[in-house]
Amino acid sequence: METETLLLNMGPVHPSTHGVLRFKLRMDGEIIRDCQIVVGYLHRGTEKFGEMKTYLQFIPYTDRLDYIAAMPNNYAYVKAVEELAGIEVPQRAEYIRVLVMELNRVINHLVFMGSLLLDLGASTMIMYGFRERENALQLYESLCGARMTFNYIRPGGVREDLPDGFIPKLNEFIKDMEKRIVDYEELVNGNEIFLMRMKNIGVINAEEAINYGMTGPSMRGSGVDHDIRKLEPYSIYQDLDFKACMRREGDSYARYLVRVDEIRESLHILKQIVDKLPKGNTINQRYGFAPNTGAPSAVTSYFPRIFTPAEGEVYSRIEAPKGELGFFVASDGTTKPYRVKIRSPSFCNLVALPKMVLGLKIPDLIAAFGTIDIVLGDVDR
Amino acid sequence: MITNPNAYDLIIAILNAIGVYNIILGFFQDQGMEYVLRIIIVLVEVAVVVVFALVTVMFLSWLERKMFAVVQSRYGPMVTGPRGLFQPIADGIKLLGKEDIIPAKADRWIFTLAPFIVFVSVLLVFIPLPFGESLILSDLRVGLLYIIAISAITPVSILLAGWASNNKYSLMGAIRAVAQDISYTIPLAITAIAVVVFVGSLSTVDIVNAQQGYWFGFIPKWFIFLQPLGFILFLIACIAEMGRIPFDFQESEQELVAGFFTEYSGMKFAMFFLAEYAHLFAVSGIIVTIFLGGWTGPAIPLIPIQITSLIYFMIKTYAVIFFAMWLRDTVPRVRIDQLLHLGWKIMIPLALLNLLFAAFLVTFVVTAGVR
Amino acid sequence: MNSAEELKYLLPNSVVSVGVQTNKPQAVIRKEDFLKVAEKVKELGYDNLSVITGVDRVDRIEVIYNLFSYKKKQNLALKVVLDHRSPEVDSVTSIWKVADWLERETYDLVGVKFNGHPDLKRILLPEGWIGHPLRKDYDMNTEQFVTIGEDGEDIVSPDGSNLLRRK
Amino acid sequence: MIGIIKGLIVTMKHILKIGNRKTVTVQYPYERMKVAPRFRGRHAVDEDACIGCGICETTCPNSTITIVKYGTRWFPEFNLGMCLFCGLCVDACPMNALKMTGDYELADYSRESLIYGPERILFKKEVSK
Repeated sequence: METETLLLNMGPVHPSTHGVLRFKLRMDGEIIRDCQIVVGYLHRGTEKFGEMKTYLQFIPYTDRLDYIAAMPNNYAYVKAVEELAGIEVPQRAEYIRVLVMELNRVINHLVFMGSLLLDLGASTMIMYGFRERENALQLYESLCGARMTFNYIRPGGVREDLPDGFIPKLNEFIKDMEKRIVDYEELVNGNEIFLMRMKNIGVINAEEAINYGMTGPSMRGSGVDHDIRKLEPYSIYQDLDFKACMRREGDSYARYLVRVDEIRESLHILKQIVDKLPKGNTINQRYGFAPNTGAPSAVTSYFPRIFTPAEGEVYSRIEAPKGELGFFVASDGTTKPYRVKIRSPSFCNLVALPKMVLGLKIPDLIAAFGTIDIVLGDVDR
Repeated sequence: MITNPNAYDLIIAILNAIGVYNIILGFFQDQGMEYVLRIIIVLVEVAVVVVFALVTVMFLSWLERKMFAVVQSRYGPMVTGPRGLFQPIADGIKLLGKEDIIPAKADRWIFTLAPFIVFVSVLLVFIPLPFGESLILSDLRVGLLYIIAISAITPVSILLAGWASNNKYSLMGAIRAVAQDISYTIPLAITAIAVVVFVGSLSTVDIVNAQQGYWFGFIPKWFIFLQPLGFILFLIACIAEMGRIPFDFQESEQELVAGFFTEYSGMKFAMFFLAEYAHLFAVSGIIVTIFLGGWTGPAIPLIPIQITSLIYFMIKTYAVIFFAMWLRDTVPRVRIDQLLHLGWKIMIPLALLNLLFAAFLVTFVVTAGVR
Repeated sequence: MNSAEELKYLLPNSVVSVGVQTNKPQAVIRKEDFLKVAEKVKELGYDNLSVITGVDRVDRIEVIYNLFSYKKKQNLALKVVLDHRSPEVDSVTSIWKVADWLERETYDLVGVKFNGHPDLKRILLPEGWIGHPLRKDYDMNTEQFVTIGEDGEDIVSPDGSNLLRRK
Repeated sequence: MIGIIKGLIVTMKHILKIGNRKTVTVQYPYERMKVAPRFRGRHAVDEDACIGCGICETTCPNSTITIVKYGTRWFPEFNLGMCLFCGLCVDACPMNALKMTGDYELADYSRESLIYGPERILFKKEVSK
C-alpha cells in the first residue's frame, strides 16, 4: 500500500534530546526512513575564545565543553600545551590527575546510565545515579572548590594538593559504589523490558564504527578493543593495571554494558592510585609556589603571566569518558594560542547515529541515541 | 427477580433508621411529587461519588509522588500541609490560574470537548463498582459488560484530543492509544468472561457474592486462586488499559513529548490528569472486584458490615494501586510494536486457553463448590 | 622510517615534504593529489580519521588531517596548503565517513571548500551566516541576529529588526 | 519476568529503607549542605592587603573585574553576572588579598545588582593576638 511519509521535527526542545539537538525525521508511520541531525544550537565559539585568551585563561572554558565530565577536558588541553612547551610534570601531580579523571569517568557513566533509563521511561535509575554522583561531586568540591566546572589541572601540575581527609572519603566512595553497582545491575541489567528495548537495536559493526569515527565506549561496544589509554599510554596509565572493556554485539545493550564494566574498571584504577600515590610536589617548581600552609584557600599554583611556548603545532588526544578527546593547538610564539581545535567525542560519535537508526522506530532512535552518550556542550562547542 | 441492594436502598434504610424517611416521603407524597425525592436521593449519590473521586484523585497524585520520592531516596512534596498532603490542591489552584491556550490551527470544539469526555467516561465506570455491601450506585445486571463498554469510550476521546490538537506528536500518541486499547480490551474481556463462567452472572455484586466464604476453612474463595493465569493476564491488560508505565504509549514523554495532551494547558490539562488517576482507582477497583474478592473479608462484630466491607475494599484497592505505582517506579517502557505483539500473539491465545480451562473446571470439577 | 617517510617513499611526487607535528610524523601533500594520497593512506591501514583542522595563516590556509591506524598503532598527520582567496580541496567523505561532519565544520568555521562533499553546508552556525569566524580577518564587532522562519529554518540578519516579531 | 522481579525487590528495599538506602536529599532552603572550605563562591577582598594592582583584572578570562576607586584607595569590582568562578584571580593575586567565600546564593532581580562593588566584598582579616 502506498503511504505518505510524515516529516517529524524532533527538537531542539524535546525531553530526550539531552539538550538542544534537532532531528529531522522522515517517518513512514512509526518507522524512520530518513534521519538528519541538526546541531549548533549551543554553539558558543569556544575555539575562537581559544585564540583570544591566553593559555591559562582558556582552561576554564574547556570545563564548559563536556560539563558532565570536565576534568578530562581540562587535562586534554593542558596535555596539549605541555607537549607544545615541553613541560615536566611531577609524579604526584600525574597520580592526582588520573585520580580525578577516573573519578569523572565514574560520574559520567552514572549520568549515562541514569539518562538512558530515563529515556526509556524508567525514572528511578537517574536518581540513584545522581545520589552517588553527589558524593563524588562533594569530593571534587573539597578538592578544587567547584562541583562541575573544575579549572583544576594546570600546565605543570594541578592547582592544589589533595585536602585533608580526601583519601578516606574516596575509599568510602569506592566501597559504596561497589555495593551500589550490584543494585543497579539487579534493577536494570536483567530487566526483560530493558533487554527488549536494547538488544539488536542500533547495531553497527566494528568496521563501520571505525569508519564513522566512533571512539570510546560506543566503539568498544562494537567489538573494537581500542582504548587510547592502552594504545598511547599517557600520564601514568602504563603503570596501572586495567583492561579496555569490550563487547562484540555492537548493539545498544553492548554499548550500555561496556560502560557498566568501565565503572568497575575505573574503581579498580582508583584503588590502585590510592595505594600508590607518591609524596612530593603537585606542580612543576617553575609554575608554582611552594605550598602555603594553614589557610584553606592557600594557592599553590602560580602560572606565569607571560607564557610563550615555541612556535609549533600539536595534536594531543586522550581517552575521555565519551571517547577520543583531542586538542589541536598551534602556537605562534605569543602568549595566546594561534589556533585551538577541539576534536570532541560527542560530535564525531553522532555522525554514525543516522546509520544506526534507519528502518527502526522512534523509541529505538531514543534508545540508540541514549547509548551514544553525548553532551550538547561537547557537540556544539 | 431479586436485585441486590444498592446505595439507594441503603440511604432509605438509613433514613428509616433515623425515623425521618416516612415524614419526608409523606411530605413529597402530599405534593404528588414522589419522583422528586427519588431524583434528590440519586443526585446525592452522584455528588458523593464525584466528590469521592476528586478526593481520591488528589490523594493518589500525592501518593504517587511520595512513592516515587521514597523509592528514589528523596522526600517528595513536604511543604504544603502535613508532609505535603495538600500539594495536589496547590497544584490544582495553580492549574486553574494558568492561561487556557487553544492552538490557532486546532479544532476548537473537539479540542475543548475531549477532556470532558475522558473524565466523564472514567466517572461512569464508578456506577457498577461495589465499594461495599450494598454500597453500589446501581447493580446493573450487565455490570461487567457495561464496564468494558464504557472503557472503550476513553480511546475515542483520546483520539479526538489528539486529532483536534493538530500536532504530529498528539496524533501519534492518539493513534498509539487506540491501537493499544483495541488490542488489550480483547484479552481483558476474555479473562473477565472466564470469571463470569464461574459465577453465571455479569452483575458485579453477584461476582463478589460468589467469592464469599472459604475453602478448607482458610483459603478465601477468591477467583485469583482459581484463575491465577487469568489474574496475571487481567492485571497486565488493565495496566495497558490505564496507560501506565510500562505501557504508557499515549503519553510516552521521552518519545512524544506528552502524547495526546501535548497542546493542552490549564484546566483542560487538569481534566486529563484527573481522569488518569480516577481511571487508576476505578480499574484497581475492578481488579479487586473480579479477582480479589471485592469487599469480602472476615466480619468484625459490632461494626456494621457496610463499614467493614468498605474498609476491606479500600485496602485491597490500594494494594493494587500500590503495585501499579511500584511497577512504574521500576521498569522502563515497552516499545509500541512489542506491546501489540504481546497483546495479539501471546495474551489473546493465553486468555482463550484460560477460558477453556475455566470451562473445564466449571464442568467437571467445582460445579458444586463454587456456585 | 616513520609513517610520513614511508608515504614519501611510496608517493614521491605527491608528498611535498616530510616533517613533524610535535611528536607525530607529518607529510605535506600537494593539494591536486590529495584524494589519491588519502586513498593510498587508507590502503596503508590508517582507518581512523581523528580530526580535520583548518588553520588560517593569513597568507595561506592549511588543512591538517590527523590519522591513526588501529592495525599498525601509528600516527600520521597530513597537511595541505591552500590558497587563501579560494581554499579548495578534495573531500575525503568517500574514504572516511566521519569526514562528513568534520569537513562541514571546517567549511563552516574556516571557509575551506571541499570538492565532492555530498552535502556541504554550515553545521554549527545557521545557514546564511556572514563570514567564517575562525578566519583571522573575521570581523568580531559585527552583530548578527538569528531568527526562526515560517518553515523552522534559521534566518540570519545583520540587524535585530526581525527579532520578536509576531504575526 | 525474573529480571523484573529482581528490580522490584531493589525498589522495595528502598521503600523499606533496608541497608544504606536512606533518604539523601535535604530540605533546601530550610536545611543546607555544608560547603567545602575551598568552595569557590562570591569573592571577598581583604581590605588591608589589597593594593589595587589590577593583576586580577588582567588575569580574568571573562572581563569580570574592573578596578574602581573606593574612598581613597583602589579596589576590584566584580560583575558576577559574567563570572566563571574559575578562581584564576585568586591564584594570581600577589598579596593573597583575594579569596572566594562559600556564599553561593547570588541570584538577583537585575543585572546591575549582580555587580559587586567594594562595599559588598571588602572584609577585614581578624588579627589574632
